[in-house]
Amino acid sequence: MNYRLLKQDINLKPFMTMPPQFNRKTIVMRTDKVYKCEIINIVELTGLEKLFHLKILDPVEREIFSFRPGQFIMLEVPGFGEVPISVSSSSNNREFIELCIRKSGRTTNMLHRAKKGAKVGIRGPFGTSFPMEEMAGNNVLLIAGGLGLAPLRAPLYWVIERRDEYRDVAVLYGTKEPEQMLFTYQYEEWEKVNHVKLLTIVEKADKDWKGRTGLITELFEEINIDPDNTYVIVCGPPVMFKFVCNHLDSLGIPMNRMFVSLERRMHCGMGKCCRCMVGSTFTCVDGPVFDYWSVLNLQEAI
Amino acid sequence: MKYLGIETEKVRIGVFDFTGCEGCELQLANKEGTLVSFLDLLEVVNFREISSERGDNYDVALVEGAISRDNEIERLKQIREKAKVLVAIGSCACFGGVNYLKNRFSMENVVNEVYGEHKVETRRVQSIGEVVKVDLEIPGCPVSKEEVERIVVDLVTGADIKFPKYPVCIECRQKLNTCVFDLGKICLGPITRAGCGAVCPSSKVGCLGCRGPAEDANYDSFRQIALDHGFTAPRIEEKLKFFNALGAALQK
Amino acid sequence: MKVDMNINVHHLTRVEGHGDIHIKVKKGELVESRWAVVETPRFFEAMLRGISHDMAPVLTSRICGICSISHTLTSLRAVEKAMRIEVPETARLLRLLAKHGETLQSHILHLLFLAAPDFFGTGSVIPLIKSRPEVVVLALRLKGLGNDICDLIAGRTTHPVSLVVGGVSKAPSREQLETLKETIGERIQDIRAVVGLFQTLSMPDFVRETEFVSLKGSNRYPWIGGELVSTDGVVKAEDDYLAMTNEYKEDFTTSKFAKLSRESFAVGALARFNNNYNFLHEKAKEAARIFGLTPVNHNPFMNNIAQIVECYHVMLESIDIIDRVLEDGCPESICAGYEVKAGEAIGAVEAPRGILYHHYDIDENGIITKADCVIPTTQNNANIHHDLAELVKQQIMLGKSDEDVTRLSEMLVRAYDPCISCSVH
Amino acid sequence: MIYKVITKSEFKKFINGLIKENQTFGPRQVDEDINGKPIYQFREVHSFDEMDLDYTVTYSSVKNFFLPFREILSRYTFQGDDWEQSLEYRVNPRVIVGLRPCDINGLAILDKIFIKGAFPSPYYLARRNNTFLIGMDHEPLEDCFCESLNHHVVRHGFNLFCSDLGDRYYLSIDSSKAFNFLKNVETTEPTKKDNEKFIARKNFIERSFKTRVEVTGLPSFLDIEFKSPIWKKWGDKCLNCGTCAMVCPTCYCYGIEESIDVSLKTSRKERFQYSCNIVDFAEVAGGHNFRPLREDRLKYRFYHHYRGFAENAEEPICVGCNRCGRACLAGINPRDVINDLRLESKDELPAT
Repeated sequence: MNYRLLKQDINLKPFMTMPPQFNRKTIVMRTDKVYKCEIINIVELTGLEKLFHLKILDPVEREIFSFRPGQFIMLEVPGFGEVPISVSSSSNNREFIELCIRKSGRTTNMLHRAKKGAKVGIRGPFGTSFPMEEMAGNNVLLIAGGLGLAPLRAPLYWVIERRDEYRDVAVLYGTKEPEQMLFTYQYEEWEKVNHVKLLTIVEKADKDWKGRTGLITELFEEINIDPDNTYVIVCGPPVMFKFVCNHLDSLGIPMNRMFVSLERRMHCGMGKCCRCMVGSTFTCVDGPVFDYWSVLNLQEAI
Repeated sequence: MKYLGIETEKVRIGVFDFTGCEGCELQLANKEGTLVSFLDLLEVVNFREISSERGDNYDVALVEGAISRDNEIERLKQIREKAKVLVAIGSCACFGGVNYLKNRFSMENVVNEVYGEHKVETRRVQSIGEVVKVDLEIPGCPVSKEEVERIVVDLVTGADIKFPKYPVCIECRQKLNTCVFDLGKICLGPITRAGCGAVCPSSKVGCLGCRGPAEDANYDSFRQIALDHGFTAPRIEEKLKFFNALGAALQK
Repeated sequence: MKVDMNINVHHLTRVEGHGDIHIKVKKGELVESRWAVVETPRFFEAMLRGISHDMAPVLTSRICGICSISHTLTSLRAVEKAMRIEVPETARLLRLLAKHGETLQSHILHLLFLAAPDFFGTGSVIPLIKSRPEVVVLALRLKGLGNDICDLIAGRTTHPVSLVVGGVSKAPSREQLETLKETIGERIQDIRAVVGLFQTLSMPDFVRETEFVSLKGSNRYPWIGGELVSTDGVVKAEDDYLAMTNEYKEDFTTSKFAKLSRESFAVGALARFNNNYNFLHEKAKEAARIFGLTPVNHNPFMNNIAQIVECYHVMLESIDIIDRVLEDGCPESICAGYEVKAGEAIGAVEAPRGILYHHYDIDENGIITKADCVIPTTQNNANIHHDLAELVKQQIMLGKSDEDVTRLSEMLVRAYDPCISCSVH
Repeated sequence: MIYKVITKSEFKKFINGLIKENQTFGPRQVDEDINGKPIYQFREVHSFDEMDLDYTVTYSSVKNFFLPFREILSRYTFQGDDWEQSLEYRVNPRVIVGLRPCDINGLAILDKIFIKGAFPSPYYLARRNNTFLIGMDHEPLEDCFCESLNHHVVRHGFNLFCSDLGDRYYLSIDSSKAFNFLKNVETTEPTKKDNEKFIARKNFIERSFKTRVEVTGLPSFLDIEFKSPIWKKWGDKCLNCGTCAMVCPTCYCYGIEESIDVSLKTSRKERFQYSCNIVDFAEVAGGHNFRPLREDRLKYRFYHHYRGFAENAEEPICVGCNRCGRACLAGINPRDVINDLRLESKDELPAT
């Protein structure tokens, strides 16, 4: 007779040897395994932000990876850390993903020094997404402040690629200063080719700025909003979306048709570490996309 | 290492000491298991305690000790001019350290006590930061080699340098130590910045706060707790002021 | 014959602290030779005033970054003598073990990191990593062992934490001690290799007769407490240290000087060896004989060799100490309780660089009212100073160049393994 | 569940058998506090006699056997401008003896989060699957309040559970492994009398609780009291030192950090146990802190513990062991804080 405990090795289970599929949340996977990517292009947007094009190297992993607008990935820079970044590209693009990244911390500072051809890792996608199908047949209003345009780019691509399915599409975009405007090289295409109404505004103009000056809510005066047929997505700092959503509420748009993307510190992306908790809710699993009604019901969200 | 397309370069360092015991410098030669790799990250341009090489072309100056003489101020200013990054290492450099205990008395009194009739020049002790601009402070009496290694790796790779903001208690509990207060001794762990691996409480000796205050340290509550445990106010103050690391924060 | 010479070494390298060498020779005559300590005084005696007795060991350990365990133990001895505290035997043994760890790491640091580059013609140990890797490996392993001993017993090597008034605050476990003993056993071959290495190097041939002062062993090689003795036959009680040190002040140096029967005396490994040869472990004596080192030896460069002999000795003695602690069964409580009382006492301990004294007056509240510390390097300074003059005179006679004299003078000072910040505590 | 009865001498034989073959941990006295009270921790043991099975309570919980305070999640090896990732979930089997019902219930709560929730953790699972747990009942201490949370009894989550019947143990066997191991020693089927004694013992323990915390309706109550001034009162005392979270059997909030080794050849990605009480827990990269005040952070821990989060079906995750209360230097404990909140809300009610 024996008292020896035999080692139970979970490595031997078949799903532990396959590439992890992050859209299946309930099986034990190698959730810390990253998909290795190559930075195939770097676009300098502003002094602080760069757009990175990442191509997943392994063809099987590239095949598995798909995301919905609003979802984020965890971007791993081996040795320096991992950060949550919302995907800025079209979900139809299966060749590479685009990430717009601001330099603000250990990991992103390193990333900004990286050269084309460098290899980084991603895990994901994680989190909830915008209800794009539900919005079909309606007007779509996208409102962004500052870096908030980055997560709005994915739903915008979605709408543009299915332009017939949506009615009026408008983007309201405001920043503090003109030089902080992101993706300016695309504005003309959005307006002329894709029939998107684009209004921009800055809080503080410089000598070259010829557009509007003021707060983002001033843009509301320039568009007609039909409260019964409009879906809104708002991205930006909490003060901004609180202000904007209250205004939309006064126009009669139901709160469950306004969507925001919350930003919190995340360490795991998988509903474990609790760093991203808002009240009793995980931003990473139950968010980052919430309708405004849910946000109002979260303790300490705004 | 040529990672992310970034070529890493050795850090050219100079190591300098002022009023102190040189124990922190000595830590640089410790942790023998990784010492060869550690030295490989550096180009030692000037390090009097272990090397006869004396150059001026250093990027990073590690400065140990406090300032307590006029000629030290001059030497420090020269180093500041040459160094791109000036790092204060150890509690003496960061806060004045135990040397600050001298400042309780008049300098005349101090000189008389030790040298009698012989006049020796000395001045009130100052930390490095009180004399020149300091770019980075690595606290500890002595500094922890693990932390120094981590920081040097960050310097070489060009990554942002981070220190723990939490107090020693976390590290102490993680070692499954018995709380030093439960053993009937006073411990500054709850208000002191972690990063030392709770070395003192792990030996059942109270923390003396050599690493300076943890972020948002709750002094009022701590004082009350120490009084409630039966320690007298002078005894508590003696501990709080020992390295001048918390003392500096208390005065602010 | 070389006529004029002007040597100024500002901030001598590869020693602890700041010291300068000045030599001036005119027309073949030595005009001036000086060993000047320019280290900043820290006034520890003043700092100690008004400090609680149990903080004195913590404070004084900060006198030195290399021999902080010695300072702690000296301070503890003074406090415990003043308050008549009986330290449990196991705690005594563990303290001695920590002491041996310090001696080993300090001696190895000096021999292989600081002094060895002189013999291999490099500026520091760093080039040796590539050119003489076998030497560096020895250095790292033995110094690592010394540090491991200190870390285990004292909590850490620099500024120990678990050596407290009454005993030791935390005892190592049986398993830890058994592992340590095994490791020391394995490293004996490394110290043999160091002996082998130094056999290939030649110590400069220089003799200047002097007096050697150390603790006096009664039944074993002395480290902590006991009578004071000199090779000139002086024997004094521990409490009578002032009559042994006779400190005085010279203008050109911030450190004090000291003398006994002659113009200067020496302390340190060679002094301990000269006074206590009989108590050395047989194997250590054997190592000494290989180098022709016998008592009383008057070549200061042989202090290096005496250090090797002591390393051998402390490693072997450490194994004996661990055996005794294990026999005692690792008792739980190794820290005596005590009542605070007034008192005055002197503690004397053999630090790696020589005999160290702390003298405290403590009031009835346990507060230090007066303190005096006499550091080994302070006692050696005058001897270094006079050796320097003699060495330069001999070198001029041999017609040596400036470079040679400079190099040899530096080596001479290093041979004393001075701890300068200590000496200007 | 299968029940058996074993004499204490046979039990000792059984445990020594396990110790001989497996790495084993059990309650050991590690210190004595200033008042002469023994302090226990789960430590490695090499024989039955090293354990103190009549111990009161361990200072820290067993949590760190499953969620180590620091754990490597993956390693990267660098070569040129490329790297390779490696992951490892292998752990050696071990035995832990002497867990109290609240300890086991704490693990059951962690199971919900780390195995049954979204993205089950392979690291936790490997440790859980490879640990053989032997539980033991005990008489509650003055300040235990596990009964208030219904965690004084345990129904699953262990391999073997022992109820003390004086000279014998009444064994609840919840795994085939335990059942097979017990074939090595002599056990008997429980008699009717054994069953009666077993029930009497349970009732006796239940009656012995001296501390009660009213937890009915606590989740919604905490939502309502989110802005209560009581939090400032306790927040002012709080040292934000994280001690409570470290000793707690269920606090699992963590952080992840990466570091490159001195050789620059490899790096580690590590998970480290953290606490929502710590100043930078909710700080984001730009420097903004979502919980800047001590009271915000203290409140948050209570909110998590007694309201529960979505991952855990919004149930309290506290098991009532009061380790946090005992360890807190500032004297903050769940009973007093919750009572304070309840009293305060009573005061606010209009007089009827």
